[in-house]
Order: sequence, then structure tokens, then C-alpha cells
Amino acid sequence: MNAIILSAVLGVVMMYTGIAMKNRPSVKYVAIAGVLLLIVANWLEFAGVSFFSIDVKGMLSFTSFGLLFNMVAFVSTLIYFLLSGSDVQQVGKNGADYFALMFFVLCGVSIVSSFQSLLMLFIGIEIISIPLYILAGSDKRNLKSNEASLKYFLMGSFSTGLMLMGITLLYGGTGTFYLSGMNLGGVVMTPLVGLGIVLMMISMAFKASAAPFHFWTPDVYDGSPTVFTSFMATIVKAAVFIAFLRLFENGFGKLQSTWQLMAAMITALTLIIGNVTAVFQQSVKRMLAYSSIAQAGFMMLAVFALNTMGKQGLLLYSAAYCLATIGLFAVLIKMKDYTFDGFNGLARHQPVLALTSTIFLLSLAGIPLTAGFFSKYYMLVAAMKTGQMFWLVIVGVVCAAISVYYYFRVIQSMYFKDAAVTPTVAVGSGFKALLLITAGMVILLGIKPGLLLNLMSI
Amino acid sequence: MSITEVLFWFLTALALLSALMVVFSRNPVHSVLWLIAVFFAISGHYIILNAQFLAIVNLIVYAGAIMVLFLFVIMLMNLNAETEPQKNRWLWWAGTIAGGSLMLVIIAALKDTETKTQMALVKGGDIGLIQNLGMVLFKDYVLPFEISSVLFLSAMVGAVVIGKKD
Amino acid sequence: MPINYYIFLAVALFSIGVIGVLTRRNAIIVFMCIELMLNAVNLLLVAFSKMHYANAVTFNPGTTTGAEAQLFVFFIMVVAAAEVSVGLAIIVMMYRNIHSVDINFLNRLKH
Amino acid sequence: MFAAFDNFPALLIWLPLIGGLLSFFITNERSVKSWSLLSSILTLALFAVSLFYTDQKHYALNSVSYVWLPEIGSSFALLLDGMSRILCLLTAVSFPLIFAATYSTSYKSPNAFYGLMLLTQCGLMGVFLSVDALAFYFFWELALIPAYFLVSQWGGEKRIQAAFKFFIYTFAGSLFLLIGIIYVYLKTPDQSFSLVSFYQVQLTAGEQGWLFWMFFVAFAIKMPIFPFHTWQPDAYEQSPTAVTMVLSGIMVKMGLFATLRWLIVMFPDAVRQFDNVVIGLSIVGMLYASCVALVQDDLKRLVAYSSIAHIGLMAASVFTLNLMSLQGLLVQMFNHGINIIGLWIVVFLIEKQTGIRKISHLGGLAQKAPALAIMLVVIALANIALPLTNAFVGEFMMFAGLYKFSPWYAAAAGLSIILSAVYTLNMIKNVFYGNLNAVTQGFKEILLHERIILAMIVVLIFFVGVYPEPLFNIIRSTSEMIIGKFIK
Amino acid sequence: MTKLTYLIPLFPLIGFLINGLGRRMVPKSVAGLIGSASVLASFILSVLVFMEVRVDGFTVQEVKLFSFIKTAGLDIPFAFQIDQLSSLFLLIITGVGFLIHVYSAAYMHEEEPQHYARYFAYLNLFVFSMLLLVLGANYVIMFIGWEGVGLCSYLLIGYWFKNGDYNHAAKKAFVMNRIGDLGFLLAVFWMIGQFGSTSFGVIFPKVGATAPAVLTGITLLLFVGATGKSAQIPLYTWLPDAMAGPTPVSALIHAATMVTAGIYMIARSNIMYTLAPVTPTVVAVIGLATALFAATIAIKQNDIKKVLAYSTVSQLGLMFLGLGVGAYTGAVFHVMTHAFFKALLFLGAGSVIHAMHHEQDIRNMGGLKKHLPITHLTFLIGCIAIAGIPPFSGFFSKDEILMGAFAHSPVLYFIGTFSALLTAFYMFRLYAMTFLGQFRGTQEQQHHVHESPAAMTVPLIVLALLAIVAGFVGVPEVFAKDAHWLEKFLAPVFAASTAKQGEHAISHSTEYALMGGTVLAILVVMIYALKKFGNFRKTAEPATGFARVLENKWYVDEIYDAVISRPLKGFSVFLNNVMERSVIDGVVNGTGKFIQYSSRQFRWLQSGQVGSYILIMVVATVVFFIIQIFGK
Repeated sequence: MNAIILSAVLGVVMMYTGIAMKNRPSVKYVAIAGVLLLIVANWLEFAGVSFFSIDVKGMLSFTSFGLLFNMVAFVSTLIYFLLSGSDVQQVGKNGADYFALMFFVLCGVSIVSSFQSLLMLFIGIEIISIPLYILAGSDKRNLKSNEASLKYFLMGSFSTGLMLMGITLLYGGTGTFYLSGMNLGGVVMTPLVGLGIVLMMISMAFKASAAPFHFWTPDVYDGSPTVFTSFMATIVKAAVFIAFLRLFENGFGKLQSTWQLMAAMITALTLIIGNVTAVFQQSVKRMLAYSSIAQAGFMMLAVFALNTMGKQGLLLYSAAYCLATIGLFAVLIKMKDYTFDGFNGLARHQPVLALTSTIFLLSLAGIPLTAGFFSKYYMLVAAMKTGQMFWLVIVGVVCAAISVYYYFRVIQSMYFKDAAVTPTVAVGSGFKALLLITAGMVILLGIKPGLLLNLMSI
Repeated sequence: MSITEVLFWFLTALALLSALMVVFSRNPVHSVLWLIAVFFAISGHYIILNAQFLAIVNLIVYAGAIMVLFLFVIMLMNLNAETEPQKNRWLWWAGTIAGGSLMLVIIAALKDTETKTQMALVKGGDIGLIQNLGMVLFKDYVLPFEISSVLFLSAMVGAVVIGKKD
Repeated sequence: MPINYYIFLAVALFSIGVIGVLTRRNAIIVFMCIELMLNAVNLLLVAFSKMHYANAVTFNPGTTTGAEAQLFVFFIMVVAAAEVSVGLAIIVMMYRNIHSVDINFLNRLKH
Repeated sequence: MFAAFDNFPALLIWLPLIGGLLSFFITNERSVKSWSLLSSILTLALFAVSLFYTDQKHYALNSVSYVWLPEIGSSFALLLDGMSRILCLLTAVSFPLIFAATYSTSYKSPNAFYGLMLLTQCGLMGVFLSVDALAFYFFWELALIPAYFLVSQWGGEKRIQAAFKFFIYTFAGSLFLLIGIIYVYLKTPDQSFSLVSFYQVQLTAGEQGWLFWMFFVAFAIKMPIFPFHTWQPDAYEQSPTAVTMVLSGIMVKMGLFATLRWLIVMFPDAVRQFDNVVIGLSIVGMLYASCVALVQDDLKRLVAYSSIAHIGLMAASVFTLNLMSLQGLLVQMFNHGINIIGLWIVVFLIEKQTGIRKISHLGGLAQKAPALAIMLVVIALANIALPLTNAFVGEFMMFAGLYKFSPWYAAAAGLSIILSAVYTLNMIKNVFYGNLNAVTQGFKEILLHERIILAMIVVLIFFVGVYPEPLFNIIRSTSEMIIGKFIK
Repeated sequence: MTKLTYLIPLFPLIGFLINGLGRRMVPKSVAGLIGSASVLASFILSVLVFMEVRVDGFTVQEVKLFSFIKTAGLDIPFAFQIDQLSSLFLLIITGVGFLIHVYSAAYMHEEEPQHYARYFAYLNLFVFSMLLLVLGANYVIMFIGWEGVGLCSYLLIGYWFKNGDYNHAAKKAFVMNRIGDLGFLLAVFWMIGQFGSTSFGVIFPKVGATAPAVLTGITLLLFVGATGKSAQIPLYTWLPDAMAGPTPVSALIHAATMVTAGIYMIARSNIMYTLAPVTPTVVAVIGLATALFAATIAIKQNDIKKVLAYSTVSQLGLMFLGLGVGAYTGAVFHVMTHAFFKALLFLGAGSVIHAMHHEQDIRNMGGLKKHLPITHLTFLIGCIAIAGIPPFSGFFSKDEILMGAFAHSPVLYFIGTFSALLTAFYMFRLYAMTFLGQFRGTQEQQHHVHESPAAMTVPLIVLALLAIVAGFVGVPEVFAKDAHWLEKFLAPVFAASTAKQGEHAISHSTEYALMGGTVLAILVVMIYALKKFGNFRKTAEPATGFARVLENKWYVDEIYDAVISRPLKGFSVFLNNVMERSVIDGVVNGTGKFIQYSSRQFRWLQSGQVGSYILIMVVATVVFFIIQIFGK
């Protein structure tokens, strides 16, 4: 609860900050302070101290898992602000508003990480989506940005329609919006519920950009200003997956057998399309968009498996994926040219950037000693523990092998090809230090994932 | 056939017809007007179902506010029929068939299920009255009510950010 | 009224909305069709609410079963309103730039 | 997990690791060279010390298990038994040789080069020492990554593609290995990755069947045996020679070692089921590689293919599952490493002076550099297992074991003895004998330190060849243990 | 004394190390001295050993130095075995070896110091390996020597490594040997499997209880090894080419010692051969065939060394005939005598070549009799000895083999005799063309023709004497009862076999008749040859018909080349260019290509059209509905 209310308040605060101090650099620091506050508040709640005592009527429930995920999301946001805060302000005149919107998104994030009623899910998802439509289009003069925004908006609201239809059918079948109240599986599944589940899965898959509902992702990620792409592709995506898992675990867990095949199909499709399509990309930004689809495929495994291993894995995956991708985008923003060749000679001109991005890429590729390895490892174990649809694991592994191809193309450009001029704009030493710290976290989680996971058992 | 049923069929027919007109009329302005008609029909259904509050809100919010907004925008851009040249037939048919099959599949799935015998109570039941709804809303649903304010805030900020000249 | 009637009606409206989304190129019309879909959903929700109410009221006259669905409709309208404001803003922004609302002009981003 | 340094296995891993990390920060070329040489020599010295504590009562010094990931039942467990000892010996001996032999070459950004080399050494040590499946997998990859960077940063003109092929190919293989490991892990009674519980796990014949291939493909790619070898010639040809030495001398042993350590004991039924397939493959590979070697014109490719042929024999002898071939194999893993490193050093010295590796363009070097010629002849003949050289002992026993398994296999494999003689002598003839030409006219006798290094290798070759008993003493008990496990 | 056996091979090894490592330091004289001295030392030791062995009631001594390969179920010690057979070979090797070292010291004097030292290093290494071969107490040690001598012959044939053809010859020799060695190895593995050991002492007692089939297999495989080492059909072709090496090398390795390794090995494992049903016949037939075949080729050769080479092959064939028919003593006897007179002949040839400034074609010689008296005389003795004219050594040994053959089957005898006649013919052809008639060489050759220095002539003389008298160690008992000392001496070695063979004596009358006939025929042939080639004229017209075939050695090399080498090469090229590039590589790269291709295809889905995106979404939805509702 702390997080929800505080983030909403902080959103408002940022609005006024915008009015007060236009778009000065200091805006960034207010935002950073805000996130810190958020982290503290959330941590306190995690530790059992809740500022507000509101009767939520069972529409929300704050589990350690959800709160821990909020932690991950907020920390990622902090790093994101620290690394790319100034770039956020360079997108347009009203930087403060962008921060405000992002705080609203965080509010939505902390709602979907704790919802218990489909109504809250709906509202949470909308609170996440609407600001993103704006952020996608925030580079107003840029046609690509416009296009991204409109595409995102149209398809987003279409999927909202599907989701509402699903909710309605579920309601028709069960007579309630509460996940707890549905007591599915107790009775034989009715077509109403069945269709409802399908529609819910489809709309969630859409939000999580899982194939074949992923088509918006590359265009939107490619078109939006890179800073916001970074935000959308990491924190938001992870949040959607938490909601996804929560919905299907608490809501339809008992009916797993009836939808597992569908989940498996979506997972496999996502893995294959994401990885294979990424192979041929020419722009790193777009490649990262596809790679985010590919990663989504792996996260889907948690939904498919629906077991503790999967939950832990999803948490770890969110952390690993967010850290690596945010770092990578932070570097990408500094590049003059977003194509692969744009990275040529980075190692010579900016060794720190090259080193850290290498670590991030290795993590995304799931190489041992990086957090990426263990997140993939947990997912695979989770999938194998279910003891069925082993082919899915094989698909996953093959795709992981393919993913190496496009991740390492970047490494090749950075280290083994050379360019006369420095490929980046000037970067400060603080930025580098921060990148190093982030990379350090990635490696730390890669050596001892327990640091994060053991908190779950608290 | 009671008056209710007559009304029901009439409104249903109206809703479907004007919905189709929304999709197929060439001129955007006409589409808007047909959509308003759909809303009226639906409101009518609400009244039959004795959900008076929603019926009114539907008219006020949708037909009143939203559609007017649409109308403004369309007028603003003075889009008339010519602005949309005929798109390629193939996609048109594909879309129609896809949508149609969607409907068929859902109906086929739902036509004879546990709901077959169920009735939706018409003309009776006062949960749709504003007083009851208000009670429930501010007793049980206060939290989402509050939170939806965040939604509005963000929408507002968004509209401002997008709309502001710079 | 048998609930199936409402279901069929709602599904029909919903599908018409979908068809509209698929077949029209004018962003505004597409958006309107989405609104149509939402309304179908609303109608269905209300119908269901009354259905559940009908089931519940026989045992307990004072029940408020079904109210939550109507409130959900209310929230949907709220959200729809918010969406419309944002959506139209985006469309207008785009119109400012390319003087068209034809979604097929939006294909700079592909492959 | 970074607990006490009170035992050999841990030290053998930390020493190269620390050495490597340090050398990243030594930017002066001369000092980083000497540092890395020193570090590798320290490792060797440490290993030499460990040889005095091999007996049972110092077991604590040779085995260690740190808490690592209790939540998933994996611990950082290391063990220095006969099998790992012989391969650590190889690793420890090779690196000083390599560093010393290539001392004269100067690389761009040497600190990175030597750092990565030492990291590779760390990874290799880890692979040989770890007795925890997950740790094993970690090191398996850790050995691969630096190698990838080494090849594609400092290699020949087609280095990037070659290295990339090498990396993706082996990485894909190891992913299947990972699946296999996870599957077995889920089957273990105590949900643990430790070697012991892996050995205890009960699997149906069917499971063993496909798990066997999950594991074996990964190992086979690493060895590599026919037809998984396609990455190898390119990688060897393109790598800087120092790296080639590591790849061919030590890294290919990872596959064989892993097969011994993890595969055969875990899936006895599958091994019995597929032994003919694997041995058949290996033998086909031997003959295939030997034939291809006949027509190679590039020294590096020639050596690469001859290596494939020899590895084929080793792979085959793993699956004959009798004590003789097993012991022969363990000894041969060491000998082959030494010999092939010697060969690479010679190739390196030739290329250093002439700048070419084309056999057809060389000739008459024996007139200019008799010492080099003699060393080469000795090493090359050792490579084709002439008696009284080290390789003879190993190959003799492996052949004997193979014969025990099936005389026909032995006979078929024996053909490679002849072929190997043909291509080796061709190489000697065309490179060292005959008359000088424009390229070789200006060839000079090799330098003293190079001579000393080669001489050390030659001495090693003869010593082991005449008196292999010390090596047998190292591996005897372990090999008997493995076979014993298997028989029961 | 036998305890010190290890010193015998040690001395040459030391010599090798000194000469090899210090080849730049030691001056020529020293190098030669070390080389010869080391061999002399081991010769003296061998004599001492022999003295010990020859006393009656000497039992086999096994000297174990250290354990070489020791694994569960197999223990191969590094051990030597001293018995009559090995001691005899010790004498031959070290004795002849010493003489040839001395000879070489003079013969090679033109070489530069380091190459000179290298030469002696190789020579010592050879002696060392040869001694290992005959001393080894088990087949593995024997195999070590076996491959060792192969290596040395490779090194020495290619001694003048600048010459491509020589290198090729060296390579050929090594590879041919390796083919044989494979057979040997397989036999060893089989023995390991069968007897669980490789030691003579363990195996031979067990042989009696072994299945004949197994014995046949093992012995045949061993014989394959022998054909490689001792240049029998089909692996003989390397030996004539091996003449590329310096002449003393040919004398030592390719005449006196190494090539007889096969005979030694079979004699050593005689019991197995005796008990194996098929093998002896095979050995006899192959031996005889080789004897005849090589003899025919020798007739038309004009290179002095080539003639001798083919005669060696033929003589070896005769020895194998002896082994095949069970006349082990005879075979060993012939090895000994052959060692003397063939070494003599080669050294003589060397002396001629030396005098003629490396002219080897006998058509350009002739009339050297007066220029090289000693060489001429000794060479003549050699010819008589090899031709088998009593009382020279060749007669006795050859006669013993032939008698053995006759006892087995007359056919073998007559073919063998025929090859003996051919031998006489080409030897005296050689002699006549070289020494008789008038000089056919160039002018300045004629000027420089001179008798070789003492260091070369002395060994000739010594060998000549041996060639004359050596025969008397084995006088057949038709002439004198129990005069066959050698047989008695070797009896313990062959005891088991002789027990199995049983006696089939030939009546003295028949024996006399056969001997007489043979000797007579040989004399006739000899005179004919001397007459025919006594004053040979160079003729331009090339040989025709059958003679042509013989001149070209039955085109065997060409056949081998066409049947084995070329196809193998072609196959390898195919593998390298097609299999490797297209198939093995193609599959892997193909996978990558396929992924790239499908990636390019998938990208078209991403059309950028919202309409199509949503369309796909809707279709997918419908599909999922169907799966969900009607799926089950």
C-alpha cells in the first residue's frame, strides 16, 4: 500500500515540480529522491511497517513476493533514473511530466503486483498503459514516435477490449471478480470460464509482447524515444509478467491442465519468433526489441510451469533482465549510430562502456557467472519440474543458442572491429562508475542468486 | 409477446443495424451519428434491465461527452468520405471473415451451456438504482474509485504533454 | 429474457466492432469501433449482473449481488473516457504532423 | 565460498585466477609477460608440491567443498584424484612451456592477452577439479569464453568467423549438457549436484539413452570427434599459436575427461548400448582425419587433423571400458598434450621466421636449422607413437584394450598408424629435407631459449617413453576405481 | 657376466649420445673412433657372453632391468634374454657391425664433420636398436628394437637429405615397414589377449595347449611383420630403393643384420610356427616365391648395388623357405653366412664405387681386376660363397636349407635350386662385368681408379676369410658325423620344435646325388656367365620383351602406385574437398544459413500495418478458442 499511494503522490509532486522549476537538471534529482523514498517505504512495508491502514476489501493482498518484486522494479527504476535521467529530460520540454508519468506507471506496477480482483488488475493495467501511450509519443515532431504512439494506443485499447470481454465472461461464469472467490476447478470448467481464460491469456500475452500478439513491440520500441523504450522494455514488461503469473496462479491455478498447452504454444512461438527474427536485424535498438520478445519467451516458462521454482525464477529473471537491459540501453543512448557498425571500435575508444555492455550482453545470452545464467537456469528447471512438454525445454535451449548469435554480433563490433572516430557522445565518469556498479550487480547475482531469492522466504 | 419483448427485439435490431452502419458508412460523421444510435439502443437495454443509473451515465458520458468529442475532432479535421479511398478488397474480406468467425466460434461455444436456462431479470431488481450502487461503490469499491483518480491524473498529464505546443 | 439473447447480442456487437477495427483505415473510426466493443462488453456485464442477481435474490431478497458488475461497467466508462482523451490527443498530434488519420500511412516502422 | 586457501584444489584454481586478474592491470609488456610466466610457474610448483601429498591420509588436502548455492543443492566441491591430477599436471606443465615458447612474440594489449590466457588456465583447472555438476558446468563455460576472445582478438585474418563458429558450436552443445545435468539433478535422491549423488541416481534404460546423447554430444563437440569436428581446423588455423596450443593441447582433453568423469559411470546401460556406435564413429574419424591430413598443405591444419585422428583413438578407448585402455588413455591424455604442444612450438618457430605455413613453400630447413630439425623429428615421431617415446606407451595400451573389445576395430584403427606415418614423414620431408628455396634461404637456427624449451619437451618424451611408471602410479588407483564402479 | 648384458646395448647408445649431441664439437677422427670403439666394446662383451653360453647345460638367462608397462593383468618388464640364439646374433651384429664401422670411417671421409658425426650417431643407434631387438625377452621389447631399426634405416637411407629421391626412398622404407609392424602389433595384442603376457618364457610353454586356429592367426600376423622387415613379397619393394643410403649402411642394415630380423623373430618363436597348421607352408611358399622373383629381377639389373639388393631379397627368401620347412638351424646358419658374404660383397661394391667416384652402373665399369686387386679377390670370394660352391660357407648353409626343403617336398627343392642357379648366374654376371673385360668408364675415372685405403680393405679381408671358413661350423653329417656344431649349439632353442617335427632323414645316397647335381649345375652356369659377360660391350638398343619386364622389375612399383597410392590420394582429396567442405562443414553452416533465411522470412510478418497485426491477433484468438473449447 505504501508504494501505491506514495508513487501516486510522487507523480503529483513531479507535476508541480515541473511547474515550479520547468525543466532544469535538478528535476532529475527530485525524481531520484522520490524513487529512494519509494524504495524505503516499500522496504518498510516488506519489513512489516505499513503507513496506511486501509481496508482494501480483499481487492489487494501484499505478499512478500509482490513486495519483493516492487523492490526489484523500484531499484531498477532508480538505476534507470541515475543512468538515463538526464536523457529523459532531453526528449522534450516538459521533463518533469515524463517523470510524473513514470511514477504513475510505478503506481500501476505496484497495483498489478498485488491485485486480488480483476477490477484492480484492469485498472492497474490501464494505469500502466495510458502513460506509456504518451511516453511513446513524447517526441512529438518525430513521425516515428507518433507512429509508435498511435500503434501502441490502438492495439493496446483493442487488447483492453479483449481483456474486458474475458473478465465479463469470467464473471458470467463465476459471478465474482475476486480471484479468491472464483474457486475454479472445484466445479467442472464451463465454456464461459474457458473462453474467459483464453481471452485473459491473450490480453496478458499482448501486454507482455508474447507471440503471436507481439507485433506492436518491435515497432513501438523502435519508434519511441530510446530512454522510454528502455523503461517500457524492462520494468513494465517485468510487471506485466508478475501480473500474468499472479492471475494464472491465484486465479486459474487449479485449471492449469486446461490452458497449459496454450501457454506452451505461446511460449514456444515467442521464443522462436523473437530469437529468429532478431538474427537479421541491422539496428541494435530493434534487435533489443526482438531480444525483449525472446526474453519474454523465457519468462513465459514461469507461467507455463506455475511452481515455486518458476516464481523465484521470474523474480530473478526480472532483476537480471532489467539490470542488463537498462544498462545496455543507457549505453545505446550514448551511441551516435544505432546500427551494429555504430558499435565498431567502442572497446578502443570507451573501454568501460564496452566492458560493461559485454557483461550485460553475456547476461542476456545466459552465460554462466552472470545473473542471466541463473535466471534461465531457474526457468528451465521450473519447466522440467512440471514433467511434461519436454519439447518446450529443447526449444528454449535451441533458442538460447541462437540468441548468442545476435548478442555476440555486438561484442564483435565493439572489440574486433575498429572505427576511426569515437562512436559515442561524451560520457561522464559518474556514468561509467554507475555502469560498473550495475555490471557488478549482474555478476554478483550470477555468482550468488541466493542474495535476492533468499529474501522471498522471509 | 409482451411489450418488454417487443422493446427488446426492437432495440436489438436497432443496435445491430446501427453498429453495422458505423462500420460500413463511408462518411466518418455518419459513423459517429450511427454510433450514438448504438449507444441509445444500449441505454434502452439498460433500462429494460432496470439499470437506470448506467443508462443515464451511458447517455451522458458516451453519447453526450465522448461522441461529441469525436465529432469535434472529425469536424476539426473536416474529414469527409473522400478522405478514405477504398482499401484493398483482400484485407477487407479477411477482416470480415475473421471477425465473423470469431463471433461464430464464441456463439458456438456458448449457445448451449449452463447459462442456457438462465434468465436475466428484467423490469425487476433494484440493484441498478443509483442509491444501491452508491452504497456499494462507497462501501466496498472505494479503493478502485480512489485509484481511478490516478488514471485520470495520468490521462490529464498525458493530454497536456501531448497537446501542449512546444 | 434468456441470458443467451444478451450473450449473442453482445458477441455480435463485439464482433462487429472487431470487423470495424480490421476493415477501416481511418484511425478515428477504428477507435470508435473499439468503443463499440467496450459497449458490447458493458451490455453483457449488466446482463450477467442481473442474471446473478436473479439467482441470488430468491434466497436473499436484500442482496446486492450483481451490483459489482454494474460498478465495473461504471469503471469501464471511466477508463474509456480517459482513454478517449489520450487517444484523440494522439490522433490530433499525428494529424498535425502528417495531415492524415489514415493508419496505413503509419508504416515507417516495419521488419 | 571464497573460503580458506588451505588445500591444493582451491589453490590450483585461485592462483591462475588471481594471476590473470592482476595481469589485466600490468600494462607494461615485458613485465606482464614475466608476471604471467611467473604465475604459471608458481602454479606448476604448487602442483609439484601437491604430488607429495597424494596418499589417503592427506585426503583433506586434496578434497574440499565450500557452501555455494544451498538453496539448489549445489556446492563448490573440488577433488584432486588421480584422474584430475594427471590433467592438472598437463595444464600446469603446459602453460609455462607455452608462455616461454612464445615469449618473443608481442601482442597488442598484452595485458588482456595474458590475463585471458591465465583465466583460461583457471577454467581448465576448474573443469578438471570440480566434482559438482553445476560448478563443472560453470568452469566448462569459463574455459570457453576467454578462449573465444583470445581467438577473435589476436587470431588470423578469418579469426572472427572461425572463433564465432567455434564458440556457438561448443556453446550449443554445452546447453544440451546443461539440460542433461538438470534432468539428472531432478532425479537425484537428495536434489543435489554433487558427483556422489549423480553416481547414485537411478535411471531407466530409456532415460539413459537420450541423456547419454545429451551429455555425449557436448563432449564430442569439445573433443572433437568425427563428425563434430568442423570447428576445429578453422579455429586452430586462425588462432594465435599460443592459443592453439591451449586449445589442442589441453582443451580437447576436457571432452575426454568429462566423458570419463561424468558420462560412463552415470549411464552404464546406455554406454553398453551405444559403445559400438561411438567406437565406430571414432574409428571412422581416425581414418577420415588421417586421410584428410594426407592432403593438407597448411602445417596448422595438418597438425589439427592429426590431432583429430589421435583424439579419435582416445575416444574409442574410453568406451572399450577395460582397465588397460583406460590407463593408457589417462597417460596418453598427458602425452598427447605434451607432444602436440611441441609440434605447435615448432610450427610457431617456423612461421615466426618465414611467415608462412604452406608446406609446399618450405623446404631444406634441416640445412639451416639442424637443431630444430632434430627436435621436430623426435616430436613428430613421438606423435606417431614410435617406441621409446611417450605416446607409444599410451597408444599401445589403448590399442591393446581396443583389441580386447574387438580385434576388427583394432585392425581398422591400426590403419591410421600407417597413414599417420605417411603424412608425418611427408611433412618432415617437404619442410626440413630437400633443397632450400627463396623463402627458406634466410632461415636461421633457433634461439637458445627456444632450443631449451624444445629440449625439455624431448627429454620429457623420452623419459615417459622409457619409464612411464610414475604416470601410472598417479592414475592407477582412480582408473581401477572407475572400472570397478562400472563392473559392479 | 650375463648380469652385465645391459652393457652390450648401452655402449652403442652412449656412442650415439656423444656423437649425436656433440656432433659439432667432436672432430671427425674422434667421431669415427667413438663410433667404432663403442661397437667393439659390445662385441667383446658379446664374445664373453658367448663364451658363457656355449658351455653345455647353460640355461636361459632373463635379465630384468625395470618394469616398462605395468597394469592390472599385464606386466611388460624391460628385460633381456640371453640364450644360444640371441648370443649368436649378438656376435653377428656386433662383429659385422664393428667391421663396417671401421670401413665407414674411411668410406665417409669426404663428409663434413657434423654430418660425419651424425652418420656414426645413426649407425650406433642402429646397433643399439638391433641389439634390443635380439636381446628383448618379450615381444614388446623386440618390437621396440623392431621399430627402432626401421627408424634408423629410415634415417640412414635419407642420410643425404638434400636429395629428394633419397628422402622418398627413406619414406617408402619406413612406411612399408610400418605396414608390417601393424601386423606384428596385432599379433602382440592377440598374444596379450590369449596368454596375458608377451614374455617368451611365459608364452612358449603355453603354446602346446592353444587352439591351432589362434596360433595360425598369430603366426601369420607375425609373418606379415617379417615380410615388411625382411623384404618379402609383397612388401619387398623398399629394399632395392634403400640402396640410396651410403654403401656401408646397405651392407650393415640391408644385408647383414636388420633384414634378418624377420628370420630371427620366426626362429625365436619357432615353436608357434611348428604347431601352427597352415603358416609354415605359407612362409615356405612366400619365401620361395620371393627367392625366385627377386632372382629373376637381379638378372637384368645394371646398378651394382641394385643387383646385390635383389640378391639379398632372394637370399632372404631362401631363409624363409628354410624356416617354412622347419629347417630352423639351416635358416639361422644361412643368416650367419649370408651376413658375412653379403656384407663382404656390399663393402666390395662400396670399394668399387669409391674407386669409381660414385659410379654405380656396371656397364661403365669392367677390367677393374688390375686396378683393385684386393677388392677383386675378396669380391670373387664373396661371389663364390654366395653361389654356393663348396667348400665356401654359402654352400653349407644353402645346402642345408635345400635339403630341408627336399625332405618336405621335392618341388620346393627344385624351385629353390633353380633360384640358386639364377643367383650364381647374376652374381658372376656382376663379377664379370665389373672386373673382367676392359675398362668402359670415362677417361678421368680411369686415371683416378685406385685401391681403397687399409681401413676399407682390412674389413674386406676379414670378411672374406669368414666367408670362406664360416661354413665349417655346420658341416652336414653326410660328410662327418656330429660335425654340425651349430645344430648342437642351437639345439636347446629349437628343442621343442624338433620334438614335434620328428625325423625325416634323407638317405645319404640321395643327398650326395642332389649335392653333386646342384654343384655341377652351378659351375656350368658360372662358366656360362663368365663367358657371356667376360668381355661385355655397351650396346645402345634397349632391351625388349621379357628382358624389358625384368629390367623394370615386373613393373611392381608401378602396379602398387596405381592400385594403392593413387586411389588413396584421390580418396583423400575427395574427403578434403567434398566431404569436409560440403558435408561436414555444410551441415553446420547450413543450419546457420537456414536460421538467417527464416529470420528474413519472419521479418515480412512485421509488415508495419496495424490492420494486419490485429488481423493476426484475431485469427490467433479464434484458433486458441477452437483449441480450448473443441480441442478436447
